[in-house]
Amino acid sequence: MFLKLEFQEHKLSSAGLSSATRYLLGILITVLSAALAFVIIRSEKAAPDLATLATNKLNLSGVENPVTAVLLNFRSYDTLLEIAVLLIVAVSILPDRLPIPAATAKIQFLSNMHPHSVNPVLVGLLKWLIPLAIVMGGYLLWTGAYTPGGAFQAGAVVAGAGVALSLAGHHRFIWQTASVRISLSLGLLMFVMVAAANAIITGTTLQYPTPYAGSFILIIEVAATVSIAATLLLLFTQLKAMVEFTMKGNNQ
Amino acid sequence: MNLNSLLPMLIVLSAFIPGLLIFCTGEQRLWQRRVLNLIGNVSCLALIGLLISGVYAGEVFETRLSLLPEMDLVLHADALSLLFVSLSGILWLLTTLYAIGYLEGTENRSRFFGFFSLCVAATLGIALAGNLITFLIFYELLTLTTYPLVVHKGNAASLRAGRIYLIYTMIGGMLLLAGVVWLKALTGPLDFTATGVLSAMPQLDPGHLKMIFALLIAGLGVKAALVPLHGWLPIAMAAPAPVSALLHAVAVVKAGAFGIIRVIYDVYGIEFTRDLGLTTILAGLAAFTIVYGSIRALFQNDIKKRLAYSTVSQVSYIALGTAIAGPIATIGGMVHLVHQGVMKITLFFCAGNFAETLGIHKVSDMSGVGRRMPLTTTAFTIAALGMIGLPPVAGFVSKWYLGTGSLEVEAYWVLFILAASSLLNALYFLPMLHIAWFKPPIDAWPRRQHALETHWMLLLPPMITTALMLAAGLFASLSISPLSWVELITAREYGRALVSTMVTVNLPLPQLEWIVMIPLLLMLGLLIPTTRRVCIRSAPWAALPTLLTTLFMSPESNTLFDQNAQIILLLAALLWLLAGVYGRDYLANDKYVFRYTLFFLLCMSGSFGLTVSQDLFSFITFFTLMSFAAYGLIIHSGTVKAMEAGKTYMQWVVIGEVLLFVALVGLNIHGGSGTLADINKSAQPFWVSWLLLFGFGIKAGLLTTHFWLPRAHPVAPIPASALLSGLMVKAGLLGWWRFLPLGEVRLVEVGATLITLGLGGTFLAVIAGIIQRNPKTLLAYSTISQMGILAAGTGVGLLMPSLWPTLSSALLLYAVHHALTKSALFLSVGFTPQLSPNSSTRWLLWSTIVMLALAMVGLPLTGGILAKSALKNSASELGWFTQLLPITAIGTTLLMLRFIDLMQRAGRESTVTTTMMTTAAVINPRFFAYGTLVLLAMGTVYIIPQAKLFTADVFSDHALWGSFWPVSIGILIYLIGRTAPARTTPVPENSHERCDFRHPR
Amino acid sequence: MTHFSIMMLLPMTVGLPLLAAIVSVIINSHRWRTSISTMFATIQTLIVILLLLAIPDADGLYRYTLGGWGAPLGIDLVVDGLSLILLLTTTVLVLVLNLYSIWYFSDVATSTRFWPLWWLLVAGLNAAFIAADAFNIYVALEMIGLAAVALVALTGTRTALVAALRYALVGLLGSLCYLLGVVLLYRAYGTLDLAQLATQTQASPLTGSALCLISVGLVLKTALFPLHFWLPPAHANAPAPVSAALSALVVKASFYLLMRFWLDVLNPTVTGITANFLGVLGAAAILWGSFAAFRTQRLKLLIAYSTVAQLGYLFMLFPLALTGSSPTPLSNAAVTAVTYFIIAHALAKAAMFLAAGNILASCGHDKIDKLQGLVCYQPLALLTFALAGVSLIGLPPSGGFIAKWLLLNAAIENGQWWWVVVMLGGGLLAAAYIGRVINIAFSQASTEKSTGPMKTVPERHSLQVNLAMPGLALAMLAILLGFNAQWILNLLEGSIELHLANAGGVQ
Amino acid sequence: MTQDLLYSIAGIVLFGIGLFGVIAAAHIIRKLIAINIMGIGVFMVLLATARHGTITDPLPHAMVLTGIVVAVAGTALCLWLALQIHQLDNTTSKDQPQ
Amino acid sequence: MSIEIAIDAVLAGGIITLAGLSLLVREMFTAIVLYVSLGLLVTITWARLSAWDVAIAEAAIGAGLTGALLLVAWRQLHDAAAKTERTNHVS
Repeated sequence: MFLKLEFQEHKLSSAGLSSATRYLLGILITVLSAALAFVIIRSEKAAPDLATLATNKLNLSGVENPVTAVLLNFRSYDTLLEIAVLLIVAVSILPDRLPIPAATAKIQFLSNMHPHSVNPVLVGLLKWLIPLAIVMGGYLLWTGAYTPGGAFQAGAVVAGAGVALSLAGHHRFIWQTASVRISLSLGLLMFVMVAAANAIITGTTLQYPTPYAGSFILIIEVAATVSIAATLLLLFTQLKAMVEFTMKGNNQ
Repeated sequence: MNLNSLLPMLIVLSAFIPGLLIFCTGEQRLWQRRVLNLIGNVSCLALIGLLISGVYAGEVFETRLSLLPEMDLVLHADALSLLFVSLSGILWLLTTLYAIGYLEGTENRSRFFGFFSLCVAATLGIALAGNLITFLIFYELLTLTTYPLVVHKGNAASLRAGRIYLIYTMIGGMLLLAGVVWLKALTGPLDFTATGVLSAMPQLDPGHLKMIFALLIAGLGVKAALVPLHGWLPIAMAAPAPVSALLHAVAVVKAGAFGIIRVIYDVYGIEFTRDLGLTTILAGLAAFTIVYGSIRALFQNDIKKRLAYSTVSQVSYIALGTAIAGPIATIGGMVHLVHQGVMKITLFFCAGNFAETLGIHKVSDMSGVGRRMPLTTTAFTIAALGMIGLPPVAGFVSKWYLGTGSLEVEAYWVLFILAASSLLNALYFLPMLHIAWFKPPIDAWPRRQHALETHWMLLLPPMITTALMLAAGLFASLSISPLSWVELITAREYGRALVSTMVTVNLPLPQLEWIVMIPLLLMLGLLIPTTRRVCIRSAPWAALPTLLTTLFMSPESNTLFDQNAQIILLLAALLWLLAGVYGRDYLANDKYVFRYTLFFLLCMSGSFGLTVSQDLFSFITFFTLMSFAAYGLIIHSGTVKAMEAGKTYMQWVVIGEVLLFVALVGLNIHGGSGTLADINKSAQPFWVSWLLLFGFGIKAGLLTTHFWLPRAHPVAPIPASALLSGLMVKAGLLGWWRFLPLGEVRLVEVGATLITLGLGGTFLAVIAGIIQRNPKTLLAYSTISQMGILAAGTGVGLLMPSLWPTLSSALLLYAVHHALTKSALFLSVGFTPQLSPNSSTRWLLWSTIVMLALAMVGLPLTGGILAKSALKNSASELGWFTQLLPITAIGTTLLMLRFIDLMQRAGRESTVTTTMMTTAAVINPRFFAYGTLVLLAMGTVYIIPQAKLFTADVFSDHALWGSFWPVSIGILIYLIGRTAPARTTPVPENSHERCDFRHPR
Repeated sequence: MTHFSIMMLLPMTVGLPLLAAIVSVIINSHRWRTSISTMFATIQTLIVILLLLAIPDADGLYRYTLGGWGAPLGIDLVVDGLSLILLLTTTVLVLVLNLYSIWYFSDVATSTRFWPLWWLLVAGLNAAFIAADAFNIYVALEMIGLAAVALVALTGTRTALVAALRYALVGLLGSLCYLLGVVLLYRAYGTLDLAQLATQTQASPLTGSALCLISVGLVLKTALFPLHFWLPPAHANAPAPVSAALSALVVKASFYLLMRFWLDVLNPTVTGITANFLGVLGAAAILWGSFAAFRTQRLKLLIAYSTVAQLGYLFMLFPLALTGSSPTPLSNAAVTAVTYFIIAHALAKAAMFLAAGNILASCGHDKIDKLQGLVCYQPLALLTFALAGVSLIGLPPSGGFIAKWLLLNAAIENGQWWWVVVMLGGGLLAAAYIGRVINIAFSQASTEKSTGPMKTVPERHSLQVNLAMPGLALAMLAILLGFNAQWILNLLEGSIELHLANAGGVQ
Repeated sequence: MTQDLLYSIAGIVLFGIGLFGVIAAAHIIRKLIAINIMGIGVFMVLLATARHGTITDPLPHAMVLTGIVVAVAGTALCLWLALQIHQLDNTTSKDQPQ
Repeated sequence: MSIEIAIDAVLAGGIITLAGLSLLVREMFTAIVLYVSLGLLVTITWARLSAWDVAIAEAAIGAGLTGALLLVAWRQLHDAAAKTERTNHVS
């Protein structure tokens, strides 16, 4: 099934499957899908007990947005593990070699570059875009407690700003610094800390003391936003950095 | 947890822990390793001793460790396990010793000894296993721990061996596992109990049980090397010698065999197994394996391979004995576990010694190794003879019990298997012995590096095991012997006390043991270089004490010892003494006088022993001893002719041994055991009589089984020929008299056959003898002729039991007469040079020869007439027989005349040195011995007590005439025949159809 | 207060590894990282042992309500004998592999990635073993899958990367199948809690489809026979401790979940035919995997194929436990057997991979044909390999033997003798491929073959005892497991039954 | 035909399309697209399930959010691996003289 | 209600078509672009299913970031492929 993997585009082959096999596969999948669809049509859907339950308990959760309540209170354990998943990817992609001397870094994780060609429009746009994105992120984070939005969305927006920054070619992120490692793991760290703190306070892990539920959730969300943003940015820049690295290698 | 529940575990650990520690020792830490080994060995043996004493006292030893619910690791000491445990413990010690010597200076010894100890630990575990699961665990552990030993050398052959070993044992293990799991699922925990677990569970489906049995036996059969699961064993020979020794003798194959015993007796229960009809199949398989293994062994030139196939064959005896399902056969099978172990380990030790010291790996390279490494070769010889099943080595005891046991349950076919196997064993072992002892070495041997023939550590273990197996055979009836122990086990397995013990060894007679011992002691003296010369000189005098004792012993003083026996013993002593004296002079300058003396003494011992023996076991032991030792005398000259003759002789001896073995087994089971006097001879079935007839007939030179005689007798040195023809052929006669129901039952067919063959031999031998050119060959034919008369006489006794009391005396007289005369005639051949026309002493010699010839034909005033008339009178009721007797005299006359003729011719042709012409040449011990014998031949018969019955008739006219006319007719015929030009070519001595088989090369 | 402390242990089995992962991300010193890891591994083992001691008081089943919400809304953690045994196996192996890795990953760059990923993998495993929520299992599976992929990629060679990529794709595909199944379940029953699902499930087309999808997903991750293609390269090309963990633990996690779904959660939907179908696939895996292991040229690949084969044995569970005349007692026997098998295989296989790692490190290659004389210069590694092999073949005395014994027993008692034949045949094949290696290892190093260009002269320095010991310890443990089966079985006794019984009780 | 059923069936179809793509496509990017399509299909069924007329179940929403993040993480990891392999291929092919 | 359903049906049909197309088109770049547009349609769908949180996340992460990642990766593979092809032509 996956015995053949290709990385070059110019071959339009099909995983080593003959056309007959492809047709058979197609028919098989069609039949199975149809059967599944049929089953879904014919079967009853369960009553929304859980939805009502969630709505009933929403006032205890410390937030007003039910999705956020589920994510960070009712089923916060899932989110904890999900952030761990992000950390996994971050750690495995995290580069271990410094592309340039760290001494040139202005901020700890950002260094200046002197690209050959600068797109002035983009640079101009960036000057507006980045603060806007950060404000936007903050807003999404804050509003997540009441209306749609939250750490993931906020992190994605912030990361988007970072992507734009790196696309502009002016700056380069340095992922080897301790601050990067901290910010990557900050979300998980805070989550685990909060869980531990809750265990001490309420006797049950991840059970926030009701009056402070909102605050705890906010703490987690802030930390998570940082981590998510850092991770997403890392993913993008690393893949892009690889392009540059390879291009350089090819040009030499 | 007290000591009783720890002891079995401790025994296993006593091998296991040293094994682990040895792994940790450095390669060069020789002494550390040795000490560890020794501590393990000694503590193991000590613990085993403790265990044995405890079990005797009736204590229960059991270590129980729970693995799973209803699945315990149980180490339990019962009688059966003790048997195997002590065997393993003792042989471990010896093998370790051997291995230390064997592996000196090689690599990876820590590994080797580590696994070695672990292997023994697994074996001990198998022995002590208290249920099938524990057994399985240790069984597999054994596979794993032996594998590194098999591949120890790391060359291509051992890797292949290891691979094949693993394939076989893994498959076996899986089958066993399947069986055990299945059984466990059906019945729950499977603790071994003496009468079987399953027999107490009637609700089980027999079909399932049969399939489980098949699985279990197939699994165990791999290690026990049952055909067709034996393939790994010969290939595993690539391992170092101590490993082979251990694999074959103790650990692996025995584990399989032991497992089969356990399954049949302690899991299924023997009677239950039999009821399921499983024993027959197993017995058939085992029987096939026995024969197949032997046949394959025949064609191996590699010593170790031959031994390996021998193991394949021999181990199945255990399975066979177990499967025959009678108590006696069980004893045979179980005791073979020990006996085969000791014997096979000896063989492998010796093979290892040959390989290690002299680089010998092939049978064909063993030429002359006996002279270079006499001790090792001796050990090898004894073990090989034991494997064939010759008494008194341990192997005989097992075979004896197997044979008897098979008769007990009327499985006659097993006897055929045993006979065939013994024959085949002889076929592949005896040539090896022959090559080792009697062939000259091919190349110069490597230089000696040790004071002894090899490293002492290599020599000591086989010596000890040889002593063990001899002891196990000789002292089988002692209460500490393996046999007694096995009898105890069997009694428990069958749930009842077994009264019958089959082998009672009453060493000849309490008072007469030394008669047998003196020659043997002298022989031992012969082996020591310092006393060798003295012993050679005094060899003949070993017979003197016997002579004197017999002479002055009153027969009535001992009821066991009848008059006939006394006379025969006297005769034997006389002949051995005189022939010995003659021979010492005759062979004074012979290169091989040492060897001659050795076999002479062995033969003497056997000859005395069989005469005075009081039970089956001793009889057959000494009979065998004599027969085999005579081989050395026959081939003494080392010429091609002698070798050929020796081969023929050996073939017939082996056939005879096998026939006799079967016959005596039959006699034993039907006639009871005990001393010869106690045996109920008349209860013997017909086939026993037939077997006895031909078995002893071979020795007695009976027509149709006589072929070896005219070839073997002439080629031996003259004194040996005299003994062979005079005395040793009489052993056959003695056998008939001892074991056939003479005077008790009328056996028409047997008797008639005996008469027919006897008389036929008498006449045909004359015809064959008369055309011979070699006087000794002629005399040999004469022996056949005369023995024919004796055989016919015995046949008459069978035909008419009422005649026997007198007939026996007559036959005795005839036998004594013939023995003396024929010996003297043979001795006379040695004086051929002095018969030349220009010799001054020729008249003296001629007169003695003529006297002897006259005595032979039975002319008046000689002993011959007494013998003949006695025979005629005692058989007077059988008219035609008495009519035929004079006609035999014609033949004898013809032969004697021809003999004189030949001697004359020989005397003429002989080249004579002047020193021989003088009278002084005659006045020497040789002539003295000869003269004495001549004198004795003339008159001794008359002084025998039995002669009184017949002396009156001798001097009657009728008798005189009756003795005279045949002689006259004989002379007439001879003179007529002599004038006719002799165109016929003589019957070659080997005219008979050759039934020899090739030496496997 | 006692209540509090014992309760806390359960979430700590996930929390601690996560904390360890975070610490090893943040700290940038090899020494600190390793010593903290060791400390965490030790604490984790202690926690599991404490849980083990506490479980009898809790009637064999233990539920922990995270966040205090309770099952349908919140997420619960659950532990019973079975999961506790798997937890224990995991922690013990983690402890040993942790020690091994300290010496194995001396390269700083690799070690920087290894330790966080390692601990995240452990957290995922523990999360999967104590999960009581279908969606939570999905996240845990993703954690395991992605961490495992990243760990495989640590080697950095092309083969390893391709293997990792393939593994990642399979993992994602499997997770999605699983997730769709969970979605269907949620659609039908409106809950994600396993215990609640167990009480509510009825045999319906939707549930059947869900079971199908879940099974396909999990089977894909467990690498059952026709879907095993990704496993050998991934397991064979990972660094030694990772290979060990993958074969010993990772595939077991998805199998454990499969077990839970088939025997417990979705049991009413299961039919004899489907159970037998899995059994047939398992049998095919045994035979094919063993055969492939026998044919392969590389040691680590051999061990990986051996894993494919050994996983086949696990699938014997389904026909043995779910078909037959009287399901309740039988299921217990088969479950016991398979659980024992999981432990035995985990220990043995981990030991084997560590031994192979040492061989690879000292020889510079792991071509089986060129391992002559291994017994002389790597005796400990070979001993480890052989001891582990003994257990894998199922020879007594070893954990593998007890496991196989129990399986065979279950099969015979069930009257399904055909599985007996397959299992015994598999044992023989295992003996064949292990014997092949050992046979070559025992042969003398061929000096006469040196006529050709000696490109692959192995650098035959003996590795430190440090590297040899963890593997040996595991192998010994695999053997010793055969001697002390009782207490593990006691723990297991009735765990599944209790789980079934208690499933309804929790609302 | 309700919205729920419509999107459920659409989700199943997407899942099928994605499955086909994963198996049948050879290129890694195409495979990843297919996997993401599968993911979208699953999410669609889940979100459709969340609709109960007026009431909307928040649980599936949270699950989908988690799923999306996991999917992007997996995709990123796969791409990263693919690029690494590619990089190795290029450097090795450059090293070897043609 | 029927209009609602019709919109949903069009949306679903569009999504399915885009999904099929993105797997069938020859050009990889087109496929990625199709996938990103698919993501946008899916965002709308999520909104229609009143899953606003998901819709935002899908737009930002599902379509946006995934698309960006795919494009970046594609560019690298494509450039390298073009390069090797060129070198092949030259040599």
